[in-house]
Amino acid sequence: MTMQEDHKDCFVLEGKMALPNQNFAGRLGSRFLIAIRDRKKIMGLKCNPCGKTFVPPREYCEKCWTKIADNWVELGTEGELVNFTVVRYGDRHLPKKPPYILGQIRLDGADTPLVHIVEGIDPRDVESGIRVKAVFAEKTTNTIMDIDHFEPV
Amino acid sequence: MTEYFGTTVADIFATMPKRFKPEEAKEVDIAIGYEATGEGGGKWKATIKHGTLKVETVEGELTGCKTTIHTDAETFVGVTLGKIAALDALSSQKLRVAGDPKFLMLLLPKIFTPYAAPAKKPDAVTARDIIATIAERFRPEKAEGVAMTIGYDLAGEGGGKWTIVIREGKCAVREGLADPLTVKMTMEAKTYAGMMVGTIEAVTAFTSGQVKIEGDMAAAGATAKYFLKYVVPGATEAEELISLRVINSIEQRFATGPVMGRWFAGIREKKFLANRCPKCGRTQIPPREICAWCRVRVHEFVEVGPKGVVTHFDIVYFASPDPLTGAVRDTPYATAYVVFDGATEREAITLDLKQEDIPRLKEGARVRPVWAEVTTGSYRDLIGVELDEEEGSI
Amino acid sequence: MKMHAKNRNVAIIGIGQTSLSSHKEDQNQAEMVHEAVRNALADAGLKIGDIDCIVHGNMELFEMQFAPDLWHSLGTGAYGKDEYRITTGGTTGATLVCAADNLVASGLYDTVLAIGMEKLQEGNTTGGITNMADPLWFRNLQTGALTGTTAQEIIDEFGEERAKRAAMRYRIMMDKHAMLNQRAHRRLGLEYSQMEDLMANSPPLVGELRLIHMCSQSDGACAMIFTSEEKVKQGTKNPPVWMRDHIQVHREETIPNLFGFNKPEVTHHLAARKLFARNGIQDPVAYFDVFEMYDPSAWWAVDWLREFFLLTGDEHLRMLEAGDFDMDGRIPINPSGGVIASNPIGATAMLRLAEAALQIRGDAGGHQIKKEVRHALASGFGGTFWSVLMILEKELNWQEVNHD
Amino acid sequence: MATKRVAICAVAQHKNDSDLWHKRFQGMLLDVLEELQAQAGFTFDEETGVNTIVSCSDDFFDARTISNNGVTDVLGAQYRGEEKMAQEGLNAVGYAQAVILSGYADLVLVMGHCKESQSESRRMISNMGFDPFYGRAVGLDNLNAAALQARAYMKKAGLTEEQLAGIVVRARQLAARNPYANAREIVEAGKVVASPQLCDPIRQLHAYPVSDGAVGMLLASEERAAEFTDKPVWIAGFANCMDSYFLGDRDLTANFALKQAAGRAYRKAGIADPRKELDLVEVMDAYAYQQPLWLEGLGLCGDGEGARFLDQGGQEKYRVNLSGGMLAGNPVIIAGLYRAAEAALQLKGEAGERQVPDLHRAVAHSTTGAAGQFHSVLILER
Repeated sequence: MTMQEDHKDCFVLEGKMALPNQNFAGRLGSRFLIAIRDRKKIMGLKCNPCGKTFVPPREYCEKCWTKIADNWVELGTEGELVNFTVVRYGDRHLPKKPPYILGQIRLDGADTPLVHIVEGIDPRDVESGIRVKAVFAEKTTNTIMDIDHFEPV
Repeated sequence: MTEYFGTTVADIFATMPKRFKPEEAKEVDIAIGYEATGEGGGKWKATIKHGTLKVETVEGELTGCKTTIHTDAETFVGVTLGKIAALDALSSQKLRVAGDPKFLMLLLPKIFTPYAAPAKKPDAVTARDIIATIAERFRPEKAEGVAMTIGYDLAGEGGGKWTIVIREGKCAVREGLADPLTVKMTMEAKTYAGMMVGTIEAVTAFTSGQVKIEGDMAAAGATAKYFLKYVVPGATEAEELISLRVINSIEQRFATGPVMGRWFAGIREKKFLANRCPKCGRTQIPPREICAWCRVRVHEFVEVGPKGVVTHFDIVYFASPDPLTGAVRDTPYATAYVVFDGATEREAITLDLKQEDIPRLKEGARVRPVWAEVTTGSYRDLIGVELDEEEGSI
Repeated sequence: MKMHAKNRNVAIIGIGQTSLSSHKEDQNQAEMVHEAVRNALADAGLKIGDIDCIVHGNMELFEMQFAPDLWHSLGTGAYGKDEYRITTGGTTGATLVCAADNLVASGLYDTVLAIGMEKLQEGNTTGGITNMADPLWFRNLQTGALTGTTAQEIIDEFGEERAKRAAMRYRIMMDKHAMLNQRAHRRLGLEYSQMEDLMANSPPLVGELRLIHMCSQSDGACAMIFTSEEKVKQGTKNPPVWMRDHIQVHREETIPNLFGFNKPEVTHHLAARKLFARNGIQDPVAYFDVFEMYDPSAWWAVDWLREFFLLTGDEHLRMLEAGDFDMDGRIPINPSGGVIASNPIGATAMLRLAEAALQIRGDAGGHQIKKEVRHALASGFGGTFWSVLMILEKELNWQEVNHD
Repeated sequence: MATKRVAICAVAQHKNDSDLWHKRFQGMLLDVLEELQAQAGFTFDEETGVNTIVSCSDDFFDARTISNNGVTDVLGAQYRGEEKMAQEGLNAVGYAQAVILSGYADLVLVMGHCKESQSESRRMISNMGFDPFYGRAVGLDNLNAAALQARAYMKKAGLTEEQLAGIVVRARQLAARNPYANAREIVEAGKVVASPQLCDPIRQLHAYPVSDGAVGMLLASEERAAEFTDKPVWIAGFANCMDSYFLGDRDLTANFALKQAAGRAYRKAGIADPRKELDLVEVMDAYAYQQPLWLEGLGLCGDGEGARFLDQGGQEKYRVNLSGGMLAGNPVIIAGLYRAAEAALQLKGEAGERQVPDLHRAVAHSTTGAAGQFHSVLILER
């Protein structure tokens, strides 16, 4: 479109979209998060028919529709870094100052890798396949950030 | 006292000073009366001033209260515990507020932490059960270089004698008391279990002599940090359901475009510029790119007002909090639907009416704009309208 | 509007709801949605594999969840399936029904599961609604969906005493209906003897709109399963309920005109007039056996009964006063207790249709109306006076009217 | 009886721009509406005109609850039916097709808009697409999720930095001929390879630019299409598909959802072998690596063969993203709708300088969510 318009009256008003929220982890999510916060344990949920162990928690296996909400298994707090990126931009929603490593970590005993932050290694040296372990947060927030980060074993 | 939902009205008032948040109440100056009728009820008065709280029971009349809450004891407890929604109780008149109800809805949650019923006594848990979990609750990272033996001599049902050995980052539990021990603790098994599940305060138990400590007192005090807190298995009564409170905020750049831009250019000059549909002639205030009825682009601007007539109005008694600050404007306030002189029928604009004018506001009243001292070209330039009485047309 | 015969007929064969309440701390959003989905599948006797397509909707700024269907897929069962997310504010639940109807009728999908949800406890409802106003001018002036202008208009037209009694009679009637519905959120146990007290003492919100008149803020989800006539012929667990027709009417955003008094023709009236005309329904009060109406406040409800039933003068008040809208009246309104009792916004309009369908099936339980329900009407409301109206039938025997 | 086929009769695009600071989205949509009316001459008459509008916008990007509430008038939707597709806009075309096939309407206007420049950061918005406890908290957004996918895919397919640069260079060259594209400046491969890493391995120039835009289309039943165009483009098939939500549940390089969606769309269109039966492809390539990955998912080459496919001239053979694609800049909420618009223009023979001859059948693709959780596929034919 090639509408010619006069821009002389046009301007931009600065504003914001801001609303208060309260999010609920639910019973299942609370058990998972409290285990990390209070017991420093990472729990998975196992689907017996599929033979797969999932993390983060979910009520049922979406592949076979089996309810797995009670089938907790304890995972290791160590695992393998299977994939990663280096975050180099800075936005307000990011939990760390860039640059930092965001990785996919397959915990011992789990089939699905968990997305988390990897520290204690230079972004230039990181590679897939290294072993990492969870470092739990001193100051807890009731989210997955109660694991502060993972670091090489 | 009669319990509702396992709690008495008196419990709630007894914990009020503990739940009070003085830093949130610095600006507050209010006396709130409570009258809970029925079994277990009574009258209380809470006076909040200069960040202090005084709670007293009242015999006879409740006097000197700015806001008074009347309800039956059961509803009072239910609302306090969140078992009954406050809005529902208020709607059904089971809970009545004399004075401004916004204090109940907005002020109280701000200056008090919520009442939490104490967890049910997990009677089923014995000292033996708890000792059995010690090794798995051990935190080796906290006990680096620690070497000690702790003896427990726990008398009564569920009790026994155990030795906990911490050495080289490992922890083991053995039946019986080893010799020597770094420290030995003797008490009733019930007392130990109570301290571990949180129904008995440890400091009280020590100071009252319920716990006897022999050996290294300092070492005894340090042991707690080597272990994770004991959690009662299947303690559904006290189950914690996690929630996060956040304010999600994203900065925005709202474009005016040429049409709203022109409106703001007018506002800066204290003029109302409507745009007029070339087909039906209606004046759009504020102006829009198109006339929705005729589906034609609207180019022509006409000045309307600045005075106008109120066709409808809303007197608002229950302001909602500003989602950002939680601040609530004074009530009542009025929004008037104003048709400016020269505007077409029904093309009203909603504007705030000056608060002092509310008692005299009527449909058909004439109003004039109240402008900000400095106009910059935004909605903030127009404070609202006030009654235009010089023309005597009210 | 040019209407063709439907490409094929569409029936509702499964209905699932969660309980409706002010709080659901034990479920996250996906889990709450899943509860409704499980219930709908169980009601239909189907497995998730029998569903071809999912339609999801809510208002994302209440929960502040961007593209929420992506996360909620953990509850909807959308994995591996076609999925659409269609929203229209308060009318969302009704729009989802229209969309499911269209998708099945089109022949593109045989069996479609529609899900409306809201977890209002997770957000700030009034702030969220205020956020619909134009940021340049009106956002600082609006207070959610609260207004007293309709009350004032009814008072101006019919006198203060009669108007106030009508609104309160409607409100108490709704509570009496809600008391019969185990799933309803607000069940207050009001009696007609409390009328004077409530009229005088219920805390005022805006003008004569009092707290007691206004709808609740609820958490909840509703799921419904739609399928084709061909599939129905292969057998269904419950009797099918037929989607006969639907209509949507939107109107421009301008806040002064938002709440109803700028009325060349009220959208509800326009929707009803067109829908009834093209379906050959001359007398809607006589034709329909029940009406589940989206009633955000008692004042609006009283006003809108006139619009939806194309009544004039004080006919609607006379009917209300005579008990015609009661559970055992001529045309019962909201046996479920309506929106005033329960309002999880993205699900609310779908709940109207779900409740109407349960009435046709005779499965409404405690709030089932006594007489046989063969023809039902349901409405949705949202946006700046947007209207959706839907007709449900027990039998597949209506006459095609005004089609080419 | 209802219609058997649905036609796209008219297409209008607003030029994409990095910052249309001088326009409200209402103004952008009105330009599109007027352009559509000028092309097709339809009305909003109650008997014979448009009575149903399927809009597409997003509450987060518009920063307003019920985003379609702000645009009812400029959609022509006053006293008419309107539904908002709250997913990416290609789904609006798919849904509008269903509305016509159902018999409910014989004309549907599809109208989408988005101003990405309005908000502080589109990444902050996509962060809110993650659940609050496991995804949002760890800072996941659509960029860093894509970067995880990019690394996995580059490894699997052997995709090189040079090939990524080639994708960007080609996109810009093609965009230079598309007057509606946002990023139309030619770039050289060296500049792409040297552009700073944004989120490894995604570099600044591998990512689509922030864009503002609007698109509209008029769809009609087979019986009525001729009233509005003598070059109708027919919808032959549409399908979409949802993948698992958690990134860890997916093989990020497997294209599960896209293969499902494409398979279903091809079946509806009667396509047995897409490699033989498609003449033109428009994919939603928000990041350079996605172009070969999605081409694999569409079945134009085998799994893990995307990189080789580029070297063998696959892009030219299937006329991939002649518009410049999303890398030349479209807002994410309607990028697929732009894909459909471009494919339709090519089939109509109205694509101006970017027009190619001998087209019969085209595919338009879109994706939503992190690392392609959801995909949609539309098949158009002449």
